[in-house]
Amino acid sequence: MKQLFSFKNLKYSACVVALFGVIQLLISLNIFDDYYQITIATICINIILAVSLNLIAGFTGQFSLGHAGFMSIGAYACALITLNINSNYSFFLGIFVGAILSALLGFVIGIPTLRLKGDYLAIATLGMAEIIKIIAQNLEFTGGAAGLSDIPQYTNWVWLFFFTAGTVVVIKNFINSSHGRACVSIREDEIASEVMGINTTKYKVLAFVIGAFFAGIAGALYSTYFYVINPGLFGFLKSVDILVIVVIGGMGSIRGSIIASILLAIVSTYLQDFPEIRMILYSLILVVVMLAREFIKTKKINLDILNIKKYIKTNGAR
Amino acid sequence: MFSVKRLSLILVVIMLAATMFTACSQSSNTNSNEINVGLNYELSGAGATYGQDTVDGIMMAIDEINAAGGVLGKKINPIKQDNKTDPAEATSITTKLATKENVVAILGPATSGATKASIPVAVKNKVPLITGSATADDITVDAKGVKEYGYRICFNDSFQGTVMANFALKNMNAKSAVVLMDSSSDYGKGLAKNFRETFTKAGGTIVEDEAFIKGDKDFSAVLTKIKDKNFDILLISGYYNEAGLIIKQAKDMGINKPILGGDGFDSPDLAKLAGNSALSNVFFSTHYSLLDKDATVVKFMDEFKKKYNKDSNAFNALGYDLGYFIADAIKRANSEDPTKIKEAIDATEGFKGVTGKFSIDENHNPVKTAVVIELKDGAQVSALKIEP
Amino acid sequence: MEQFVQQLINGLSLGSIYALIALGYTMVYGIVKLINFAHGDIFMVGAYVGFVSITYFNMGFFPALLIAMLFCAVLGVVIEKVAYKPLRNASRITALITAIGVSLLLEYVVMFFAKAGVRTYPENVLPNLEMTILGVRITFTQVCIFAVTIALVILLQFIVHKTRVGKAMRAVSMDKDAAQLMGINVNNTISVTFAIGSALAGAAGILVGVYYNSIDPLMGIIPGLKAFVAAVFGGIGIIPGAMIGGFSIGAVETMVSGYGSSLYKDAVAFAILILVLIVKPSGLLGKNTREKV
Amino acid sequence: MPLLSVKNLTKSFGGLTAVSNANLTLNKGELVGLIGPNGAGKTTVFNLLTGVYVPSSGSIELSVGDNVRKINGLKPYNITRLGISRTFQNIRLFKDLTVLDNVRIAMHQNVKYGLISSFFRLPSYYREEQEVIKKAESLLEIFKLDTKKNELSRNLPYGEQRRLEIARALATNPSLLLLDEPAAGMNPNETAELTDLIDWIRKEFNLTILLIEHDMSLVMKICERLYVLDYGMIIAEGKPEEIKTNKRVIEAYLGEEVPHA
Repeated sequence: MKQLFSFKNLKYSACVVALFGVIQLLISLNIFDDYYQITIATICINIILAVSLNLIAGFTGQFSLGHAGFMSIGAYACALITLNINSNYSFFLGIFVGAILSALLGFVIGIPTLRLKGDYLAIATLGMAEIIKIIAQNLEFTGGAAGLSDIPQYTNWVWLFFFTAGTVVVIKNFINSSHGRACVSIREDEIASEVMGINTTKYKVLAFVIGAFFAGIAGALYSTYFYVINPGLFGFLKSVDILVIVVIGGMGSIRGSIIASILLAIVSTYLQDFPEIRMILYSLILVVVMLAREFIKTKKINLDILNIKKYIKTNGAR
Repeated sequence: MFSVKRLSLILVVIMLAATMFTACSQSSNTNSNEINVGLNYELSGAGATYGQDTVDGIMMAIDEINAAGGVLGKKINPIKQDNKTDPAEATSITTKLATKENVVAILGPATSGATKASIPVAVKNKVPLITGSATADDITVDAKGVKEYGYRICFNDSFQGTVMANFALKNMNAKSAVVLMDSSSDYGKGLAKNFRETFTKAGGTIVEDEAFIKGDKDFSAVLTKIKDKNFDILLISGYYNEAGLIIKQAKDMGINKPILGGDGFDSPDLAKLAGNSALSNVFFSTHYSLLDKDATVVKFMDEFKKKYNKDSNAFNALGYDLGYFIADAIKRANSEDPTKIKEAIDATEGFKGVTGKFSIDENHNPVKTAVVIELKDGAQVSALKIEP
Repeated sequence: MEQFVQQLINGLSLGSIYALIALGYTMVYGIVKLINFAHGDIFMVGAYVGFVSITYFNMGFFPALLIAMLFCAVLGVVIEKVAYKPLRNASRITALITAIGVSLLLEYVVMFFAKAGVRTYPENVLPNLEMTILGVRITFTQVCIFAVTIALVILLQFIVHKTRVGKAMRAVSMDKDAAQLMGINVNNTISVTFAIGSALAGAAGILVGVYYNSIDPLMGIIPGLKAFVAAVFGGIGIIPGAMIGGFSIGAVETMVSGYGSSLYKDAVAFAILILVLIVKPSGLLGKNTREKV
Repeated sequence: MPLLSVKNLTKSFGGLTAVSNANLTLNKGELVGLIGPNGAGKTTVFNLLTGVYVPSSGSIELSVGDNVRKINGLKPYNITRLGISRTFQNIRLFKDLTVLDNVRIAMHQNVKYGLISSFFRLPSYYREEQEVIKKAESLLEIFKLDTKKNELSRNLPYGEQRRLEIARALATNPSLLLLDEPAAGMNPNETAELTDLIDWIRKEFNLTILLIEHDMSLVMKICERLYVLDYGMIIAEGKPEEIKTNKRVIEAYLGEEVPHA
């Protein structure tokens, strides 16, 4: 119990509360007007998506290209519930059901596909997300290609913050627990991990399920914020967008995912002012960032090599 | 560890500063000599074709208007934004246009999904939003009532679907139909749905219900399947991009049944894709006919060709009308107040555009005549007006 | 039966296109282990180059085909040198994201210059002939597509198995470092691979333009994805596998449209892919490799 | 009752038989060596014992408490839970994790708190995590790695990586420890140190150890019994002195590497 109130925890909690307070203040002073609030909503939803994908791809090392598929399950479930059940609790029911259904799907899909590795897993999850999209396109109750519209806007800044902070805290806690370490060990060396007593299948599926759960929440928030969802939104490119955030922020770095979500949202708002060449600039930035990151990284490796040389020099050759 | 923390802190500070900076810089760019009109369009992504085409039309109209002195003595300043065919992005852009750019009205988006996401924002900010091509029935009115600030100047799906079904039943004596729809667009699905309903209610049968998705190029499988079926007409519910290919492949395969469609067919590209020889016995509903020799239409087509070096299509024409439509509303409102402009739009009576003469009804839809055009060897040979 | 054969023919001509694109995917994957998502867009660029050559320079089909292949080969090499080479030792996911960036870049640069709308190839680039054998209709264009695909695959097999370059390619795909030690110029070999793969995609682009008569800047996304599915299906990195995969996906698609519901043709293709992966993760012709412990 | 008894163990990959009809018995507390020329199938035996490979035929029985459990066909993590742990010939640490994490991961099976506790850091999380850290640190102390507990394991020098791997294996709380060439790549000093360490942990942790090693000085010094494997078959078994003079063994090693003892 003592550790719960440790200095570090208190400091983090204080930061979170302060961040909420500052933004809340800016909103109530109308410095953050509607437009910034939409940007903030996008950021929050992207953070949830990126952090949950990071759990799967960055921490557990399972390369998934189908995260948008899970998001769509949450979005559709929550939209259908809020559209059809008129109650004060339908929003929470929607989020809950959306997240659970998404997690369930993660479980059902995870068990067979997680036997695959690397690129094969990526293409299988991509196929899975495409199948979900096509099914949503052709079902009557999901509104077909038009999707669902006039979804009541329940999501507001407070809920966005609550769920985003909640996602980050829960996933961070998970990573720093024995269960989370089991997941990370799979990324590091699957065979060694299994020999060290870890049921790798269970933990891969678990990471998948937890990731899907939070992607479902993100989808639910999306649908109850942006009024409209349709299958086209949850295609391959959406999965890629999420992956881009995770990779730019750094695989296995929650902080990185958060920062990348914010940065990309800001870049995107800047690019709005260049409507004709928006996508050209975006793709250029993407390529340049990836190349620059690698450039810096190799420089660092070079430095490490120098260090090793130095190390050998000072300790004598073996 | 420590340095990473410090770095992220610095980043956050920079970002906050950057955000503030944009907040300040943007509020200052209102120019009192110009009237800002927002263009919220699909310039990239799956709907880019429709967005870009509509914007071409709008820009041409606005250039003409400005060259003629503008409205209320001021130039119209189009503020163009790309919504990437993404409803969330469309919402963001609508908000930006309404709150940051001080626009008096927003034109667009072109696709129904993005439009549906934008209208609640327009309503919230009390800025009229007019779309030229979102055809879903529930764009302007749904179970909860009329969307206060949402308008369109194109047909809705149920109107066109009904028009084509009645045309098939009455003018062609069709008893059975094959429906081939674009299942990836709500236009395709909406049109097909309404056609199906009207057609079967009047005793017709749908022999086969098939679908394709945007971007498909090979329809031989589906066409082979329906080739030997017994039916009177084939409805292609989709845009010219795929319809042109379907018509070509169908005729190549020897399917000579009449082919019906909606205003999605209305593009010179249809003939290019299908080939003139294949474009016979094809009927589609649209806004205007080239046979009319209407002065506005002829002038528009000539000027458009001159300006963009290509033939105009329905999206260009609807965009062009959007430009004049909003200018007309501003003029009649005699004000730059969005609410006054909204009232002027409500009161639109007999607006004369390229796509016809229309008024705005209480459901914020245009009341205009549809024309069913028959194509023979790629050319329009007859036009039948159908009153709403 | 007649209909079945007709559908099979339809499937084969569609499959030829997938096969041509899949070959490039598989070669590049085989040698640098990169899912080159820009490959579908090189296919698109090929279609546009063909369009320009035929419409503005009044070239015939074969000169245009050559130009498109050449242009795409150069484009492929440039992309490799500029965007992928610096990432050769980076994590696979970094390279993948870069490939996606390049893909978007190609799409939107072409869209910027050519606009988003469709462009149409002139009619009669190839003679508009067709024949009917026992009620089954085959067009000259279909024959051409099939023939060009088969010819290119045979040529490719010849290059890979009978030439020095091909030997180098196989060596590099097995072990880059060892190949380097054996005196093989790894950089050149990789460039050649990109050039050949991209040229094949360019060929597919112009064939699509001629066959379907319609091209647009985003036309590469879906065929690219499906071709990749085809490559994995047949066993990625294996040339005959890509061809078999391409034809299979084409056939599955037409059969599902023809006998099931066209609504679900893509879903079925992906479902089969997932099933194949689960049953035989390395694809139809792939060899299962065991990790050494 | 032997701790481990292996009967007629066979493993073939396609046409190649890597291990054929091997019989092996380990008594509690023994330190047994498994030697043989390169490619004889020693590591395959380890892989079979730990469930990384599934045997083609034969049986592996492990006594767990008072029961005897058949463990062939079980998943590696189940076998680890029953008390077999191992190191790898080509060091397989979790390279991008800290030394402490490497050990903590191996203690996973002893952690009882559930997912909910880990999500919300309930008291059980803190209680058990603290225990895990304490145990892990004391283990690291034994291997003289406690000062480096926060370093990434990839940054450790080679010898320390080997030691860490043993520490990690011990963290699973095994009754049987399989060491795959623990002295590979070490200099004589390090090897001697390691030899003492292995001997010490055996007593301290009450272990039975099966050891693959090429370094005969180490093998001869600490092993009580040896099995010799050649072409997947056990060709000899006995005390080190006996093995040293065994004709078949010498033949097997001829042309390869004569045991220098």
